[in-house]
Amino acid sequence: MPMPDNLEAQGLTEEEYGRIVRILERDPTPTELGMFSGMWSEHCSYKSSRVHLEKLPTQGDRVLQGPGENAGAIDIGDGLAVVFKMESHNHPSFIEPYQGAATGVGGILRDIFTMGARPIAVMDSLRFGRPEAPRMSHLVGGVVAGIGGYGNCIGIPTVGGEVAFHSCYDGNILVNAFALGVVSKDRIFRARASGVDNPVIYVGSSTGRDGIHGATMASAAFGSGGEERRPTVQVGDPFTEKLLLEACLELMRTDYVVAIQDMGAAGLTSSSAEMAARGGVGLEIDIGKVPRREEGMTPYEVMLSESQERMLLVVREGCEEPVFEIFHKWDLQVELLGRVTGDGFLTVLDGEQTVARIPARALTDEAPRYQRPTAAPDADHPGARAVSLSDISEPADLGRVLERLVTSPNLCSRRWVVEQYDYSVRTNTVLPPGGDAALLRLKGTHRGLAMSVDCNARWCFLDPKLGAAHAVAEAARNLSCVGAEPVGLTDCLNFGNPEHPKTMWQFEKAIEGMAEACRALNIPVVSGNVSFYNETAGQDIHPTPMVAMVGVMENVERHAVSHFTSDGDIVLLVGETREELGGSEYLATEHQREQGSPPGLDLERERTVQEIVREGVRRGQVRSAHDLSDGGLGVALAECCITGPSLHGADLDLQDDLRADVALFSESASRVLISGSAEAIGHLESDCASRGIPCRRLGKIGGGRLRIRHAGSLRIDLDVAKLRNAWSGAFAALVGETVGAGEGT
Amino acid sequence: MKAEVFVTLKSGVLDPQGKVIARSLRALGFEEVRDVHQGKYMVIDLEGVAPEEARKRLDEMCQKLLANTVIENYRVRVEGAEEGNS
Amino acid sequence: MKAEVFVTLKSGVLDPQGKVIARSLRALGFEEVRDVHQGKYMVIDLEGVAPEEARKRLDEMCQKLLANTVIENYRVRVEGAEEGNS
Amino acid sequence: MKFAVVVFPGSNCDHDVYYVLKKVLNQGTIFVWHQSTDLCGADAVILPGGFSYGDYLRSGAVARFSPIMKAVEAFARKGGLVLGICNGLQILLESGLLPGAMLRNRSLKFVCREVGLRVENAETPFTRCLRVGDRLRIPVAHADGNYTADEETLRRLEGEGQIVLRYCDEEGRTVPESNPNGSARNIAGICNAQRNVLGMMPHPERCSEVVLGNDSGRAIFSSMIESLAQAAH
Ligand SMILES: Nc1ncnc2c1ncn2[C@@H]1O[C@H](COP(=O)(O)OP(=O)(O)O)[C@@H](O)[C@H]1O
Ligand SMILES: [Mg+2]
Repeated sequence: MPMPDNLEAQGLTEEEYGRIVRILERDPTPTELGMFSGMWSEHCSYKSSRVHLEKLPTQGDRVLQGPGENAGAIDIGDGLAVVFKMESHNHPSFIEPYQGAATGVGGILRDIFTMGARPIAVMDSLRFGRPEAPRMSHLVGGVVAGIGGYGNCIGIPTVGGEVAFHSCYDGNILVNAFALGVVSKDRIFRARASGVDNPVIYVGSSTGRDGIHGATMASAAFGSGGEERRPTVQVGDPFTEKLLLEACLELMRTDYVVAIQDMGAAGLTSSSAEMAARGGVGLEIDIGKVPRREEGMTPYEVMLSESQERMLLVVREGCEEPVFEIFHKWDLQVELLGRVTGDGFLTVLDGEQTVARIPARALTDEAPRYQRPTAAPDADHPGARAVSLSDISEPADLGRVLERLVTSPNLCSRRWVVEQYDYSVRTNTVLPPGGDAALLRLKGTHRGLAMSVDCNARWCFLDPKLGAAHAVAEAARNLSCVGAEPVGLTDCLNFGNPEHPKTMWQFEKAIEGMAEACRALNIPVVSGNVSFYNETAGQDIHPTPMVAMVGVMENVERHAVSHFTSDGDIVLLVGETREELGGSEYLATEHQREQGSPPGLDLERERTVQEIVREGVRRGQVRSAHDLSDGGLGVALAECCITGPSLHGADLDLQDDLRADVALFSESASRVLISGSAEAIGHLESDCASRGIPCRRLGKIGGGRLRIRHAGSLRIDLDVAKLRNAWSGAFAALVGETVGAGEGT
Repeated sequence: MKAEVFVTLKSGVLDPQGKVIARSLRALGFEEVRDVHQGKYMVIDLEGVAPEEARKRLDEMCQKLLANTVIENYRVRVEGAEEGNS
Repeated sequence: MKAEVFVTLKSGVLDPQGKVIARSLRALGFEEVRDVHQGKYMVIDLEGVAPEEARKRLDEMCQKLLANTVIENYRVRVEGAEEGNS
Repeated sequence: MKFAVVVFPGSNCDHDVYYVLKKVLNQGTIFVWHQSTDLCGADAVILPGGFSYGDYLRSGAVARFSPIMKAVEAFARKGGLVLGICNGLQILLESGLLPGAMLRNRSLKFVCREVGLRVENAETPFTRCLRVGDRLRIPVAHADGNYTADEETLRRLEGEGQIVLRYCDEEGRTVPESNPNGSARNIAGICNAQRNVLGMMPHPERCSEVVLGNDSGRAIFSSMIESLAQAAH
């Protein structure tokens, strides 16, 4: 077969084709070419990112499983492990927001339970374009409903996440889903086939033409007849996934399973090739036995379908019957596809006929790797344009500014989103969405498990290295605020087109920043995902390296909330505010500027501040702790007053020489706002003093107004009830909804 | 004037609801059921438009709101107008 | 053989979906919309039954499962049989 | 005392109720699989929340035909205690053990939120530890909780004291603003005329422990335990 003319549609270069021919020592069949195309795609092979990802620290005392399996695993004591990972479903969600987001949740959950862990939490990190951009309110509504639709139905709580809006996502939204499960640490399953002659088994939904590479399907080479052959949107079936989850966990309590992997991207091809390659064996499967939903599917289509809710297993020889029985009990389809072989080849039969025969490792380990060219930004990049206070006039009415910030798209209440998610099912949720980090209790222990996902993409755009380091620091700070010690993270690195040297530069720098912060804070990266090609019409998104971090605490009852709880308590600001308006929400919202360097980050200080906060919480001296991030001190104070179940006012004095707007809205890092009794605050002050961390008493909680003085004059004086109403209704208005009776409490 | 809109999944799109309904019908003893496709049915009251005009307007409504044309087909029937498909 | 089932809410039962759809259609400029009733539409493939028999069986299916007769009406159409209502 | 928690395909609050009954309240508790045809001698039955059969077609519509439901119906007819929570209530409605039906929430969206509930009848086996007018805070999490019935049924429910719980605000007023789903007369929970079958949309099992920040749901289970203990005497 000469070089096919549809190579480009397959996403392969001529060079890569040459490599395939060298590996096979012949021309590939159409099915084989499709399999290479799927496996060597950026999404499956990480060909542009791998050389950089190797710089991330992945080791640690608690690490049971680092990157390379379906998900990472961390030892949390008491014989238990947590298994977690995050993944993107950006492009499908832009096409069909409900199903795209729903299947994103479904996919990440399968990654968790294939490891033998019972999923207990989901988080979602979302980026949308400007609310007024075309289709945007439809996308927001659809994505949120889709995440809820899947997670709620399968009964796994969505306990946290993020939503932000920026014009760079107008044509390319981001939908990242995180899931976490718990498992006995000696019952972790892996996707490593072994044991020649062991049976290979298919379970779950039938295979249809869902999600097959569109351009390829349209090409003439595979066309025949006039039936509808367009790739179809993947539709999620959370009910079937719930059955699959329960059946798999039931099966994993036996000792029949040798290896198990879900069918994600590149479907049957990736699951079979990866299981074989990891185990250093071969697999022989007959796709004639694959349950199908549609007629006339070609081997190519069956091998590359991305139909959801399917798994591939290798079980011990002779155990077929009890294995089948478990799946039948749960009303699931199960088929014997073939056997493990000793030859290292992935051999695909269609009945009698061999349609593909490829060394399994050629599809995985031998995929190309590229050191793509990088290019630093131009000299006039906004990140290089320093912010000068003389260009920024100080607003007279800072109260109005604070109101506008608190009701702005990026800072207003996420209640509209969060209430569509079941966050309390499974009865582990101690701190629901709304605080700095979600907190779950772990049944059967006293432990608590905290999690948070963070990324300030504006900062990453202005300075990818510093911005990515901040993402790690902020996620850790969020965990520390509730009292948990960070133990590991997963990431989802959303970037533009890797063939643009500027994108690759951003990627390289972001990895450096993350790696540096992870090392300094001693937090390993145990899993992750890269999503490139987030661009429309040549315009790349802001680099958005999402960081989802997990923390543990010994005693879940010793935690802090993020909002004020008690009138009369003292408010203490730990950390130092500097003149750092670069990349701030204030600068963007009030002054329409997106420029300057993000705040500096002293990782040593960051670690110390976090330790002080954690220790304070552990000693029970901290009633509330809130991390300062977007919107700075002003917004954090407002949040402390209005986000709790009861409203609180406060009387405060900034006691700061900085200009008032800087003192209020600078986003300097490593700061935490704490409240507690006078005595408790005294202890914290001495902790700070002895460890060289600046801190300052701002005032007292009480009354119905938030009053903030600066340099002797009252600069902010707001009714907290009014502020809360404005804050809590703003999101519905963004998506074009009015709050009706009964929906507004 | 009364109009009817029928929305169904495109062929090839997974229909989890239809699957469950078919299975439970069979479990209830209706073994003759081979397959079920679940769709939506809307009855729309219109006023002040002529049938042929209404037909066009309904088509627009389906495109814009009533059907998700990425995964669904629709069919419209207006009293006194010819039937039309997506 | 193909059969169609239409399930609609009984008159007098509040139809939250229909109301919201009507409101959104008007907001999109379709002012001619007076009212929308949202229902279900099922297409059922049958085999091995004659049309009139199928008609009866479908009636049973609706009574038992496909419609909740506390709040819903149904209508059945079978290729080659007369139409029937609940 | 033995509680049976029925597990339908798609139930997802089964473990939550089990945990409260067994680990928090130390009651004998078993799971009963939907294919089973008897209740293994249970003294009370819980139909848990979740999405039985994905809530496809209508919530509860398919589950009501599960083999176990015949046993549940017989048990209820003989006066056995049956508590349906959320999807459990939807199954009770579909199977005719309680009157009325569920519509989609008025907002058309899933709603997960802690709501206020007013106790309207404390003379049921499920509320005997409470008093009329007591206010509970219990989470709801559902898309189809908009209870409806014809006027006559509603009047009868009201007249016979079968409305057990209503959504209310912080002052205990059952106003529209406190209704999370649009249900008729702010109904959150109803029982049958004999008082031995209760269905409620809110999830008491999610707020029965102090560590979760709220244990006001425990009163429902404690009431059941007390009623059973008394009946055993
Ligand atoms: N998409 C979402 N899904 C679930 N929870 C969310 C989502 N977006 C925001 N939240 C929750 O709202 C709260 C505020 O979010 P955010 O402003 O990002 O917090 P922070 O700045 O402390 O990281 C957090 O508790 C977060 O988990
Ligand atoms: Mg954040």
